[in-house]
Amino acid sequence: MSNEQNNPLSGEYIPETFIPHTESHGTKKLWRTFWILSFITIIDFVIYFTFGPSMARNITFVAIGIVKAILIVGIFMHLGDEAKFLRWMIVLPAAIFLSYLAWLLLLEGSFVSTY
Amino acid sequence: MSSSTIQNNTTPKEFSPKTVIIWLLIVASTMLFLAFCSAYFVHQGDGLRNNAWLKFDLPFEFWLSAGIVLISSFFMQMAYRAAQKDDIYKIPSLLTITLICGIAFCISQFYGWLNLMDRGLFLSNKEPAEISASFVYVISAAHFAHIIGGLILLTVGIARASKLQIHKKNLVFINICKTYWHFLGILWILLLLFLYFA
Amino acid sequence: MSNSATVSTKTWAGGRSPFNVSYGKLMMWVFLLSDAFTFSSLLVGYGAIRFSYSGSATPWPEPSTVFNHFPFAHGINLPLLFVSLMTFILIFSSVTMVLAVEAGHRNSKAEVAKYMVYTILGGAAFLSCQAWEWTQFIHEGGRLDSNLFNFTNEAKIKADHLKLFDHVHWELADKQPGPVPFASLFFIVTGFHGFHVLSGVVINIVIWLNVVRGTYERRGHYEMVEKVGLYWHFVDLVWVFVFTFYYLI
Amino acid sequence: MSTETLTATHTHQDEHAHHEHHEPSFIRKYVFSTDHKMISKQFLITGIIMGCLGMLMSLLFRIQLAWPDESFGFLESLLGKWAKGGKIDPNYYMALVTIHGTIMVFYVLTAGLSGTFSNLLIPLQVGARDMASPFMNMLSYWFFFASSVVLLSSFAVETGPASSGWTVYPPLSALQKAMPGSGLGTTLWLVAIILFIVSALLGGINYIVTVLNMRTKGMSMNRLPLTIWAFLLTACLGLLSFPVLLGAGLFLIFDRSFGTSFYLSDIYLNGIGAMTNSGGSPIMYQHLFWFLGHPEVYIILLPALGITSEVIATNARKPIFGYSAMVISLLSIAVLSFIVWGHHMFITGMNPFLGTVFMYVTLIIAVPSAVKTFNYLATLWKGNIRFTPAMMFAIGLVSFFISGGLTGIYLGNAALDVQLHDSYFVVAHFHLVMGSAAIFGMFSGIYHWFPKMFGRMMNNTLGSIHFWLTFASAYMVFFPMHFMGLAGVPRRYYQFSLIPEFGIWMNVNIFITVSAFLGGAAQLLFLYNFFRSIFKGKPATQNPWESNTLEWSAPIKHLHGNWPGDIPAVYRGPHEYSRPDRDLDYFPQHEVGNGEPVHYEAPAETQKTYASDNKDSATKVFFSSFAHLFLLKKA
Repeated sequence: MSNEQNNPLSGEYIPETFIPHTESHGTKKLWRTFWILSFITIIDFVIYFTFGPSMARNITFVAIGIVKAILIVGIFMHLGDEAKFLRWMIVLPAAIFLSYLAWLLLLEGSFVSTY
Repeated sequence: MSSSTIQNNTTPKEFSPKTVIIWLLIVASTMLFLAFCSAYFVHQGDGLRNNAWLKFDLPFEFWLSAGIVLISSFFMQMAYRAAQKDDIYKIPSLLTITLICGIAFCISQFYGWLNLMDRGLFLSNKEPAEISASFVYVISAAHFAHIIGGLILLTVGIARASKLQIHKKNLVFINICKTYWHFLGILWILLLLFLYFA
Repeated sequence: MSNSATVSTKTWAGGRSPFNVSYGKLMMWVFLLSDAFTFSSLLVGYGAIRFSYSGSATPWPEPSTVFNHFPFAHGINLPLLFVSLMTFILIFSSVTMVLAVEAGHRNSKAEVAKYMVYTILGGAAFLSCQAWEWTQFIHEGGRLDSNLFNFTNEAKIKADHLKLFDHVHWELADKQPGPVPFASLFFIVTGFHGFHVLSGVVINIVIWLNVVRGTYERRGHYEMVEKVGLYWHFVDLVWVFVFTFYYLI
Repeated sequence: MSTETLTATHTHQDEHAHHEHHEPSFIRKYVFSTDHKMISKQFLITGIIMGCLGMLMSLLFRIQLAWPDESFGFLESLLGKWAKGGKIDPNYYMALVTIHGTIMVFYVLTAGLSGTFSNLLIPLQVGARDMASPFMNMLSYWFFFASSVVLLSSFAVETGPASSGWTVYPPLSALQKAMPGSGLGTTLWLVAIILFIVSALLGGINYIVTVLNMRTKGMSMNRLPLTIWAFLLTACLGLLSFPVLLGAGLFLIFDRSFGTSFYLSDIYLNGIGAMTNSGGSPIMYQHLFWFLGHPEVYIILLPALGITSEVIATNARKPIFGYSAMVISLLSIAVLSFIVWGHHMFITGMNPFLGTVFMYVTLIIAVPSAVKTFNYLATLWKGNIRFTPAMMFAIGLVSFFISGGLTGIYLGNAALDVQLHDSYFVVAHFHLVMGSAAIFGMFSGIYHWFPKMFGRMMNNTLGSIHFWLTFASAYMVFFPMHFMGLAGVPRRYYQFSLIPEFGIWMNVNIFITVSAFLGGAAQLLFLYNFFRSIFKGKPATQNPWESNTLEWSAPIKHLHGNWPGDIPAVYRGPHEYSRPDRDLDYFPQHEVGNGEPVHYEAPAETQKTYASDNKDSATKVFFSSFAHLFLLKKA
């Protein structure tokens, strides 16, 4: 393993971890993701106009949103191809702390409405 | 990939430090439940002296749970046997059935509490006599919390078994699962008998 | 404390990146993680305020009754159609961006430049759509500090002019206004997102110029494109949640 | 990853080392420097200046608290119209309290402490030439500098600086006319804080990436000095919590200046009537603020704990007791700090259920904190202790950490907090545990790494006197406050002589103020020692404390790129002191040892799973196992 990337002082350098791929990853997967995303968005609308507002519908929307997020982060941003630790380093803090914050603040919000 | 590496690298480590940890945990939670039971006795003694001790029937769902937990223990044992016999392709499904039984147990406990509440027995009651109901809630909830831990353990076990990491030469994890799960089953039955007879 | 001097070369042993990514890309990821927290604080604040309106006398409006306009289709009720168009534009620009990154992996300068142009156009289109939507929203009575929906035009002009108290608004409109935070949160959440899109477009243009001038070709790799790509997808990701929480729920 | 590639890399390093650097200009070298060592000095000196200002402010309002009815002529000549007749104006008193808190929390103990030592130590201790992005590092300092200037400029505003407390709660901060400081002063405060957030994020991203990505060969995560672990986790805390403050600040700015009502509702104002806003809740600001605010406490404390671990291990000539326990407790403190913010808000009228949740998770923090304390004591136990000033300050930190931390357990109880909230008990608690403890960590770090920063030694005698005076005065100032708080004396009150019930505390207040002046005088000693030693101190040897860590292997004279030749590789953990098989009682991380050849350990063969010839994915195995169970499929 090269130490080159330990050395930001040396002007133009190629990080050894970024080796240009000669072969194509293929764009098929990317386009397929695009169509899936579009399709899921259409499903969003279908659900919106077929069911009345309810908590179940909201949960469905959030679930669909999370699926979309996974597709974007995992495939478009290639997080799915990164090292396992990096994946969890990015996903876990956000998932844990933000859901905790959201949970408590929503409880707080509904509490405000009752007093 | 050859069989020789397998034999060289993986030696049976049935009695690993992790097993000791689970036994320590079991001892610790046994102490917890012993503490609950002795507190129960003390309060019962006081209550009976002052005629302030409500006797009531345990919800039948609790007995149902006991049945479920027996069934799940049976499947757990089957999974362990499968691992011992290197029948590795059966382990995930057997563990999953155990897990489903565990979830059913949780649901049954939940309905048991609803049953108690329907009868006007709550966790916190105004009447001093109804402290016996509070005890039933606390004891069953503490056991419930342990079951949740067991479910997590089982989930990890299923994931590992699906990666074919549980087999004849690597029984540590399934041993832990088995020990803990049987402990939970026995514990629930003992607690139930205690609450019934005490 | 072994006696032999051993240098390990395992993943985490130092002397290399444990994730096999360059520091620049890791920095971008870490920044995006923190930016996700910024957006989440805005969205969670929105959620708390919205929940505090449950059971209130001024219920939170149904999004489809507010966002039901489309350019050149005046007076026709087309609920959520425009915002779906915006979503598609953003998803499309995201896929062109990832195609540019993929072309960068193959060191294909022409393709990178081409796809980046598409991406920039998509970003610009999104921004224009947002500008139109804001205009429409303001026209209908959305204000940062008040909610003038259901107001007649004269009443709106009067209210804007006088900056009157809310209960006076009610008399003017003879109707009860919707919750004020509905409008202000709309401007702040979509505005903060739009600001990100805008900066994304600017960065994309800079990078595109570098691509065209062959900076990255000389450098031997198109990692810079990949980094701005991460940012661009993040903007798309945020839109997914803004769309879900603001328009759908 | 084989041996060949490892050796092959040396060529590039050598090239770099012999590459001629032309001497940079003065501005490039000292002002807009991208060198992490220079940036760390800039952070330190700015931090010290801000610290002096913060302390002066505290002395001013201590005068008011001790002698509320007397007037002092010098105050008028010092503060002008804010101390007409020699008595501090009540509004200005609030402003002093606010800016004292802001400066101490953000500018001294966040930027001054973690900015200085993260910058100095991360590249040197992990073995990197510089930060991942030196340019962003420079920006980080200059955003911090701009932020300091903006904050201090609010003293030049006619209506005075922000005065709603360092937490700037709405509605005091959201209504421009709530009090004099709520106008331009609070606007400047918000601008300063947003600049500060940018600085903290730029710095934090750099620290994290440098630690993760740029460690030298052999510097595995379990060989990192505990300082680096602490800085890494501090940076993570800042990275995830400051953005939330940014969101909160954004809402607040819109409330203040654009008439929105996120934190305002139709509250009734005396003399004005009901406000026109509707729908907001000030408690939401508190939630968002304390989502930053609580991790911020640990952003302050963790670097101090890291420095202490290093200093105690070095000066007790013993390995730190329980290295992995220390790391795990740091980690768990970091994680827990994100989920406990609500214990600052027990009596705000938030949802009582939240109070329960927050109380339980808060009390859990006592566990890792206790682990750290016991490990420090166990490290000191039977150590061959060298009482350098750095060591004394480190032990002082442990003392404050215990005495201030214990009161935290009281305050974490929702029921007790009803009595103790917003009283001097709280003041005493956080000044001991995060104020004094973190300042002591900072002093410890300054005394310990001064030779590394400036190539000279500080005077030990002056350092010892400084320690004892500061230690005694800190306890004399903050300890009596516990009793005041228990008796119900509220914080941030201007004039206790107006409340007869608090008359019994008058003498205690005078005692505290006199002690505070003693503490202030002690810092003059430090300033003299510090600035004199920069120019006239005894020249330092390369490794004055006989320490193991990598920074002492770099030459005394600072080089751009830290090491003249290759970056040294690392062969062992950071704490191998007093090894029985060594003549010297220390064993530097980079030293090869008794002449044995360097052996590059090839990565171990990946563990063969039992059925590694199976190509099926886990999902497939999982589903097919049901078929196996029902004998639909043969294995």
